[in-house]
Amino acid sequence: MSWYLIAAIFVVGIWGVIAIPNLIKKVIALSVANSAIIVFFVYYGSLSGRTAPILSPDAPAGVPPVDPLPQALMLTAIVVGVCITALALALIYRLYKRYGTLDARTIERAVWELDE
Amino acid sequence: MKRAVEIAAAAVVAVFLILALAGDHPTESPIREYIVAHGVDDTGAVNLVASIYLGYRAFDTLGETIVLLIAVSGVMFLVKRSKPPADRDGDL
Amino acid sequence: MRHKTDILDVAARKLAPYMFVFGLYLVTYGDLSPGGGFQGGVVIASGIILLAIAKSVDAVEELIPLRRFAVAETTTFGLLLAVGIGGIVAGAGFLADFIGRGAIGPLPAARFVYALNILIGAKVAAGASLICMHLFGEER
Amino acid sequence: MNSVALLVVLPFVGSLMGLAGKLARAPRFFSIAAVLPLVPMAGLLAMSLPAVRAGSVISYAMGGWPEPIGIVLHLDGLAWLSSVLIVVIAVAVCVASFCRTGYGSSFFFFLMILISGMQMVVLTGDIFTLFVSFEIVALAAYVLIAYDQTDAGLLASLKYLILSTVGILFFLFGVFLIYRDFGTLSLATIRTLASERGGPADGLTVTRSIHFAVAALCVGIGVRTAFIPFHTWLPEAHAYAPHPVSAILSGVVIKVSFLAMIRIVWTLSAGYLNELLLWIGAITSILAVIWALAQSDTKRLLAYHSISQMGYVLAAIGAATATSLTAGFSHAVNHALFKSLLFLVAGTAIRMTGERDLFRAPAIGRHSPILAAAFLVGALSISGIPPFNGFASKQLVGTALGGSPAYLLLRITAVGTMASFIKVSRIVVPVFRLSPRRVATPASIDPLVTGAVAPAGTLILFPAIFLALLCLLSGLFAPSLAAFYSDLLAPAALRQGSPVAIAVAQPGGLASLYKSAKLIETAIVIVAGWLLYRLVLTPPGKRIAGSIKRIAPELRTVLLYFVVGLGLFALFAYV
Repeated sequence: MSWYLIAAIFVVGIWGVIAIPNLIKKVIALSVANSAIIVFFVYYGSLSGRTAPILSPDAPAGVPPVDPLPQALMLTAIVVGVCITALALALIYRLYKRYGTLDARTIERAVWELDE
Repeated sequence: MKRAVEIAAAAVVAVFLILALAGDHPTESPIREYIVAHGVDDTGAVNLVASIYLGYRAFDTLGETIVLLIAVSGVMFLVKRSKPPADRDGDL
Repeated sequence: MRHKTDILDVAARKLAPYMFVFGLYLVTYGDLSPGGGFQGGVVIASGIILLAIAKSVDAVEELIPLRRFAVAETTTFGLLLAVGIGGIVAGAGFLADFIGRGAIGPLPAARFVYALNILIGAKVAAGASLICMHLFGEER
Repeated sequence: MNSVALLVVLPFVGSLMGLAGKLARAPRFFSIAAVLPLVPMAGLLAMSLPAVRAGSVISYAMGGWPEPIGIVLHLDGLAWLSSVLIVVIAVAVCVASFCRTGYGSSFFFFLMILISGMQMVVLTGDIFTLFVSFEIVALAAYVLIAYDQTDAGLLASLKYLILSTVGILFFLFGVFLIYRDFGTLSLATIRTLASERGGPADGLTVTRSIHFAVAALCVGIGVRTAFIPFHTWLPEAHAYAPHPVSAILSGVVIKVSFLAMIRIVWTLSAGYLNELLLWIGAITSILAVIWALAQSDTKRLLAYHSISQMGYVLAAIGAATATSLTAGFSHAVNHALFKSLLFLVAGTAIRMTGERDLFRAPAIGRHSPILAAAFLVGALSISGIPPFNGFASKQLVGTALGGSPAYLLLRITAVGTMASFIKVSRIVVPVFRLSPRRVATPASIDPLVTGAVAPAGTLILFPAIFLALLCLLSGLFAPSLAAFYSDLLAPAALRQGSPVAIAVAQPGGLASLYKSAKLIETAIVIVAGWLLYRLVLTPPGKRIAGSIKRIAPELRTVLLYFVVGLGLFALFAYV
């Protein structure tokens, strides 16, 4: 069941990227979809154990720790996601300053007709 | 009509995900067992996430910091300069 | 910020140092407890960003010039590469642990992970706050 | 052996130099320092050639951690070839970039990051590192596309960003599915695990979710490789990027991602995708050439041709016959050479005349005959005229495809390519100016007459001559080069479990390169191309071209195409 809930988050994100014309909201939707992927990994990792993957001497013995690999991978994925968001916002900002709108359709019409 | 196309697209993605996620999957992973057994000895970090992040997969981390570096310099480059570069091509 | 109140100002000023300390804690204890370079760096950066939002980017720039952030970002990247190449020079391979391990005690045992944590913490703190301050800074 | 790690590390050091130049305010010195690491990289590659040619794989474990635990770089024949391609094109592009003063050291920072990212893509044997390196390439590309800060550049960059981020999310989903089933991320380990689990008869009988994983990975990479229906970002991005950047994007970036895709398809032995790749390739090549024929913007036309020529590569690989791997690769290499050349010269022509529209631009032939000659070499290569390299690799692709019906589409594409290059050659040679549009440029404002053409600069001549010579030489020595390629590729393909017997080298197929039948066929293509060119310039032809040109899919439509492509790949995975 949880799988399908996470999948729903991903679908919502993708739908938002496709359907919402506002560029900022598109970027938000991308972040939502990205989060869904992160949750996929971390949830899968959490299935295999019970405690945090920190093997300090005072950790409870005998309880398996969760899979640390997805967590480490997702740290990287989070940073990459943040970087993409930042760059997208910078690009959108420049376009907004030039055209005064965030509507993808308006901007596209204006830009591609420039070189007709 | 436009809405219908969008919903159809979302439905394609949803079906894809549901079919892909279905089925039973093994939870044992040779890597996890190795890391839990040897992680602390190999890298000295008690926090296994840190031992993967900076030990076994430090190359990924280096790549990630490079991505961050590109993003920082890209944002600085795009946002700071308000006037166009001095030497412009005549082209658009 | 047009509607600035004293509450915001005071709260930000009081809160930010704690965020820095907490971030430093996360960075320096990243090999022993939950946390790490990236997480701690982000917490430090959010302290800086809080100051930038509550006061202004100029105020932060008075404290630390933005150029210094850029220098820090570049230097840490260079140091990370140097650590990696140091592994090659030491014969252990790129990004390999060539420092060795200390005993468990007052000094960190996992010296290599510890050093990388600090480098990445500094890099992320500088980078994340640079991104945000550039995006805010245009408001002027 | 450190050479493999250095291939990745050296460009990082170069990019650090670029950054230092930004901080130290000595851009010229640091720009040169930034690109210097390309020289030792070339040396390292040359040194590792004997070992690679002998079929061995040079591996390098990052941080000393062995394969399934850590990240290991592999330099095999496939990686070696692509690495050489990256370095060659990068050298040409860097020299060309120095020719314009506007590019500070930060430009070289992004360029070197792009190069190192591509090196990571070709060398890495780990799918998560593949994701990271794809993102390095992509972020550097986004910034470089927007480097001139024109509105079109910014929007093209944003379009590419959104589309390829959606793609990379699916890629990550594929990585997740693979990790869930195999518990490992290293391609070599996945390969062994997969063949243990399933009978080797039909490749692998892994779970269905692995098939979906392959589909997701292919879709994610497909956006970078830009075949139909994921091609939609490419024309704008490549057309409005700075000229040297267009050259490197069209030349190597799309090919490098394609390589990664082939690796994954082989490793997970998704042989069932071959048929799909074959047909997507054929359809891509013909549709893109129709689009290209309709363009009047020089760089857009070239960008559509990149899509079209990638279609050839895709079709050749998808055909999965004895020569197909060699054919696909030699076409990829040759395309990189001549397309970079074309973009560099066309960019210089645009810079000289300040006019992107090829109907209005004056020919630069009289001002810079060397550049014009280089451009013509590129144009002849891409249209498949002997003795240039395009002819050789297109014949090879023909041999690989054999009597497949898809080859018919490629033959029609050849005619279209011919026609559009007759059309685009008018930016360098005035001979082809037969169009009635000529009256649109009265002599009084003709830059040729008024002398408004800027000088080309001498530095651009070096990469132009260099690439043109490579085009000619790789055409003349095509048979031995093809044998060399298959020497390099066959062991790599076998090691990664390529499902078909691609390994067989067939230089015999090339011995008949200059047979009279093929020459007559080429002559027919030339005549047909000329006729098509004349046809496009007639009033009805222009009207059709105009309406095709106006089909510019907007962001929403582009994403819907993406979902269609996803459905297509998933369907093939499911059946």
